[in-house]
Amino acid sequence: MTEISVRLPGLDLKNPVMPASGCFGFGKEFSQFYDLSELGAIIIKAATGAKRFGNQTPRVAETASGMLNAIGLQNPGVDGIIEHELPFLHPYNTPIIANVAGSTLEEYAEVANKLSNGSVQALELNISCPNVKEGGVQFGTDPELAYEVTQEVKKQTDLPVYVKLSPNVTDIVSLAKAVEQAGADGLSMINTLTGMRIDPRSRKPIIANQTGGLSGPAIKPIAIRMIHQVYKEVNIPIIGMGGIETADDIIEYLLAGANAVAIGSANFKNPNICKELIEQLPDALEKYGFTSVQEAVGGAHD
Amino acid sequence: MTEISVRLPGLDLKNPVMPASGCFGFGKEFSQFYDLSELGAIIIKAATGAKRFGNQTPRVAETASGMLNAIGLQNPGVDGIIEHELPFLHPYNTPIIANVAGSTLEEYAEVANKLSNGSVQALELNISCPNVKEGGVQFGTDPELAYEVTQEVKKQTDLPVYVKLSPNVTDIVSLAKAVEQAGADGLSMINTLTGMRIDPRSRKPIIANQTGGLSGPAIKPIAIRMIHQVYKEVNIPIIGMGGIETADDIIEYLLAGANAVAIGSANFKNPNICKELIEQLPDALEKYGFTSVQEAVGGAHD
Amino acid sequence: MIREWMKVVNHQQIAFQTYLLELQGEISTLVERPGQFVHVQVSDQFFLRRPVSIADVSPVKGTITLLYKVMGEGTEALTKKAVGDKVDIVGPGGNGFPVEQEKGEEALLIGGGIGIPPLYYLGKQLVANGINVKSVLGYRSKAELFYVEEFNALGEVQITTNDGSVGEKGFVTDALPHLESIDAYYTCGPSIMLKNVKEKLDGVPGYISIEERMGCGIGACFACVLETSESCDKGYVRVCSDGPVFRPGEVIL
Amino acid sequence: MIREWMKVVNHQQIAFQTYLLELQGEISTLVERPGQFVHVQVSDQFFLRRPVSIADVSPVKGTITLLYKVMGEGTEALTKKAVGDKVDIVGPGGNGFPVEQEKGEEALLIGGGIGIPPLYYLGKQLVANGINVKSVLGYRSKAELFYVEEFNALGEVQITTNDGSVGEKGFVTDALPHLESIDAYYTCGPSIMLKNVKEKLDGVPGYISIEERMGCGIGACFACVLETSESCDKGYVRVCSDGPVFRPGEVIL
Ligand SMILES: Cc1cc2nc3c(=O)[nH]c(=O)nc-3n(C[C@H](O)[C@H](O)[C@H](O)COP(=O)(O)OP(=O)(O)OC[C@H]3O[C@@H](n4cnc5c(N)ncnc54)[C@H](O)[C@@H]3O)c2cc1C
Ligand SMILES: Cc1cc2nc3c(=O)[nH]c(=O)nc-3n(C[C@H](O)[C@H](O)[C@H](O)COP(=O)(O)OP(=O)(O)OC[C@H]3O[C@@H](n4cnc5c(N)ncnc54)[C@H](O)[C@@H]3O)c2cc1C
Ligand SMILES: Cc1cc2nc3c(=O)[nH]c(=O)nc-3n(C[C@H](O)[C@H](O)[C@H](O)COP(=O)(O)O)c2cc1C
Ligand SMILES: Cc1cc2nc3c(=O)[nH]c(=O)nc-3n(C[C@H](O)[C@H](O)[C@H](O)COP(=O)(O)O)c2cc1C
Ligand code: FES
Ligand code: FES
Repeated sequence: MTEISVRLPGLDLKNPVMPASGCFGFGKEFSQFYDLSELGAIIIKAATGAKRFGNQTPRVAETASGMLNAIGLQNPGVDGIIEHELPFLHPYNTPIIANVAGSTLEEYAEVANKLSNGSVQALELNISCPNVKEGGVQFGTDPELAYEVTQEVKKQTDLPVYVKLSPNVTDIVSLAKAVEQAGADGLSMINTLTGMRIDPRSRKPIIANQTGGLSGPAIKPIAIRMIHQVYKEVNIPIIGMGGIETADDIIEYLLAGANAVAIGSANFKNPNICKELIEQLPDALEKYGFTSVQEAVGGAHD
Repeated sequence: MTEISVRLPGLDLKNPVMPASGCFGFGKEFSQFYDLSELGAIIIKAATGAKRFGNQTPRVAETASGMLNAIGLQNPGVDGIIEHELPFLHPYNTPIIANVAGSTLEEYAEVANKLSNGSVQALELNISCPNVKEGGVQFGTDPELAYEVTQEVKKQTDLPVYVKLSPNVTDIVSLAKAVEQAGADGLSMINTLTGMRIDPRSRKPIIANQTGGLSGPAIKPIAIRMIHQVYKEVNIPIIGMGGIETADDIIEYLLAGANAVAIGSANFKNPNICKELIEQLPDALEKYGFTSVQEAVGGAHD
Repeated sequence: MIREWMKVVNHQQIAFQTYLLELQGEISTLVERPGQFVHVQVSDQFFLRRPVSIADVSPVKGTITLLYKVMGEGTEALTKKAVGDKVDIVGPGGNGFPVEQEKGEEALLIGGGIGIPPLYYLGKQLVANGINVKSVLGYRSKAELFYVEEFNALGEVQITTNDGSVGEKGFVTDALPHLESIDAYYTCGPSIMLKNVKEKLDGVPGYISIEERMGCGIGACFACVLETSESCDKGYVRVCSDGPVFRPGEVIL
Repeated sequence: MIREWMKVVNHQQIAFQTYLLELQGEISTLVERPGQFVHVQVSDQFFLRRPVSIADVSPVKGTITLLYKVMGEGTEALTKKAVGDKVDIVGPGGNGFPVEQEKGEEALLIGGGIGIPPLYYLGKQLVANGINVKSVLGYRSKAELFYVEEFNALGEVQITTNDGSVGEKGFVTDALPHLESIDAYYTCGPSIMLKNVKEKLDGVPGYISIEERMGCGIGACFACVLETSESCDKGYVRVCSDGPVFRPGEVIL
């Protein structure tokens, strides 16, 4: 029997597979396709203090083996999420991880604080959204700011805090170490890379916001490299993501050093992807000689 | 008649298409496929002071819409290149751009100096090679070092110097501005993004060097974004590259702000690619309503 | 909504760059309203699915019919599917047109180009419910005409073409019938057309089907969001799941 | 060397996960030596080409024959090509085996698994030149045997299998004939086999064909480089263009 359950700080996961933030809404739509209780966990769409409409459309564009998005953190606001969205998920037997976003330290603190009322099991601190004009990504590219916001959020909550790192940096390790020192319980890696596509007909960027975040298999080698780098330097677990589409991809992430994984834009291609990968994972682990997920974690390091 | 000739500092190009450094060797192999005089220019494989063997194999791996490489600057050394490789190219009616690499300021200076003996028409300063243990990429991630090495190389040569930027940075604009201030005549953007692939069977990175540089269409949106960002902030021309495979791709680069383009790993897929794109470019420009390459440059900016 | 590999049972060119694709599978039994769409995965080479309206449903054959125009690489690659091939489809998606008019009322269908397809299945249902259907169909030129016969079978049809090569020269808005007789209109086409139709038919009850670039196509990613015009509580709607059909007053075009 | 869309004229499975693919085109007229390879673009979904040895050439039919084994996604996708399809090929690449032995001499071919194919075309040419050919062919098991008949037609054949299901149990190095009679050997197979063969046949003139991951496949990218053992001036060779065939003393295995 291949053991696929995983224990992370504050989270007992029946398997290491969860949908990534922003690619699964608040779960309702995907519940038409399968029972959400099958998921290791659910990471919900980013929450901000007040409700946000987000950017103009078009908000998505296709790229080679990937896509750009610039949703712009559209969400009903943390109160709206707690009141209207989370009750739908509570009956399911799967932990909820809330993605916390903001433009200021105060907003992050407020959102984290409000979500710590028992409605979710963990926080994912989004200091890496490239698609909003202010806040978000600055916190994720400067180790000092990253330290500060992590520390502040930790003060506001008893929940485990996973800090989601931006790949748009020169030195991912210094970011990871800064948030570890600030008390992060884990890392989420990686958010999207900032990209652009231009339509030769209109002579304009396809995305109304001009730039968008690149996701999909195109970025997988970058995510694997960053996780491999960071794994050696920190002592907190990593939730890995970026372009996962197959059970072999999951094993590549585990070997690089991820303890669990999130599936993002692949949910758009195949709405059943999370469920299917969970089903395929035990056989894939066995094929490569592993008896558990844990055994594969960090296996590519000497 | 669509005008595809392009004037860059020190370079009169009959068209804006050239093979990218490291993807075309020193031209000999591709001369079996077509007449190299058709090329806008040729950027040759990196030159270092002494000859280098490079990294262990495997040195390449396939990725989704791209590849990783970690050649490790294998080359016969600057003297060997001048003596044994360049004479083959001289009879062709196309400018040669030499890619200058090194581990120290002194090595860069030496290589630039030696190449300024009339054997090439321009230098491309490679401060962005992610595949060597020391030197190379540090110069490309720290604006002060980038400034220093550019200034030093400019002192050594009368040739125009195009500085090749690394995309593995938080702030590409500050790098671009630093080298512009140091006297760079132009920019080359972008080099590869550092990535990794792990083989689940061997449980090891596929590339012997562990990490490699990601190239191909996967990185095109990142290159386009960076060129679009930098174009607004500098007053020197840009040679754009990263994942170009079609004439439409070239137009996307021009619109973002590139004045000319280089074709890298696509040469491996289709050894005739540069020639074919040069043939297709006039029609593509016309299709989108341009009468010259110059007219399209920066067209995606308001 | 399900994901299914549907079988191609008919695929043919019906006009300039315009194709009819008939697909067999369970999704055909799940269609609830005209104006719904399916999300088509053209091949592994494309990262995003393509939304295409359901133009007709055959409960007998267990098929849906799509009418699509080649607009770029995805629809170009779609033309390569052969009868017998399986195509990866998610659907049916969205809330379509309501078919709630009273027997004997007059309905006006206004379609532009590749916005025409969903109106066909709608028209069939309206006629089946005893509603009188008139259609105004706009095409670029004679070569692009399709489904004119089919619409003729539903009721009176007025054609416009941009170049006047057939029917009236101009736009659909130049050829609208006497409006006094119309109880409701239903429209789909390029956004500039929708805007003009909305203005011209101000006051007449109507339904507008809107296109927007999509990510998930099921309401989860917020890619396809439109601002709502009135004091709608949420301030936005998702084209893929709240639409693609909206009331003219509901959204800002 | 050229790039060409070659036509599939024969494609069949010949053993467990092993296929014969016969391709028609101009490249067949450009092959200079056995041991050369072609670089196969399986489809747009793969960024890199796959090197595959030329196992045979038919000047009459204008074809080359490839024998390949499914080892991963690329070769798996290659099995889907149907007769009549066109495949994007660059070739012929590399320097193959020399065919310079004297009439009447003895040649020993030593092939392991999917290293066997290039030895077939080599054997044919050696025999045509009046050289006596013996072959030792190693396979994993009986199910994986291919081209045994064909090699039998060239001369004496000794088979080994890892599991002993046919021929001698063990490796090719366990079944080498009396070496006194051998004037030269030619080998291709997994690198561990090449290493053992090289040691065991130390002193006998030989030629070794080597595999390495490739980028360009034409000598321009330095992906496939091997360190040379002797005081070779350059210090390295490129498998794709200087090889894939080397003298045993030339390179470090
Ligand atoms: C609800 C809905 C129903 C539709 N019904 C039909 C139909 O019945 N027949 C038909 O021919 N077309 C229909 N379309 C338009 C169709 O989706 C686009 O023409 C198609 O996606 C173009 O894909 P492409 O790869 O050929 O073009 P490209 O321009 O290469 O596509 C690039 C990307 O942009 C998206 N895109 C481009 N144009 C549109 C568009 N107009 N709407 C949404 N996304 C777009 C593509 O899906 C893809 O992700 C519909 C669109 C929507 C939103
Ligand atoms: C000169 C030469 C001649 C060859 N001749 C034959 C032949 O006649 N028949 C045959 O079946 N195989 C031959 N091979 C091996 C063949 O190239 C690989 O089996 C094939 O590339 C595997 O591709 P894949 O996509 O199935 O495997 P994957 O493992 O998915 O391939 C991933 C990447 O690794 C490369 N790769 C994997 N294995 C090898 C290998 N052994 N050598 C080089 N690159 C590799 C692939 O080309 C691809 O770029 C030869 C290799 C070389 C270098
Ligand atoms: C449409 C879309 C919306 C996203 N929204 C968020 C978000 O709200 N918060 C966040 O932390 N990440 C967001 N992401 C990033 C994903 O969670 C994930 O980190 C990234 O897409 C890489 O994974 P993938 O390649 O599997 O998609 C979004 C991604 C996409 C494609
Ligand atoms: C095999 C290989 C070798 C390369 N060697 C060099 C090099 O020596 N110097 C350099 O500046 N860039 C080198 N590059 C980077 C390319 O010049 C180019 O910047 C990059 O590959 C992006 O372009 P592409 O996507 O078209 O390949 C190399 C790239 C590849 C794939
Ligand atoms: S496309 Fe995802 S919400 Fe509409
Ligand atoms: S594969 Fe490029 S040099 Fe051999």
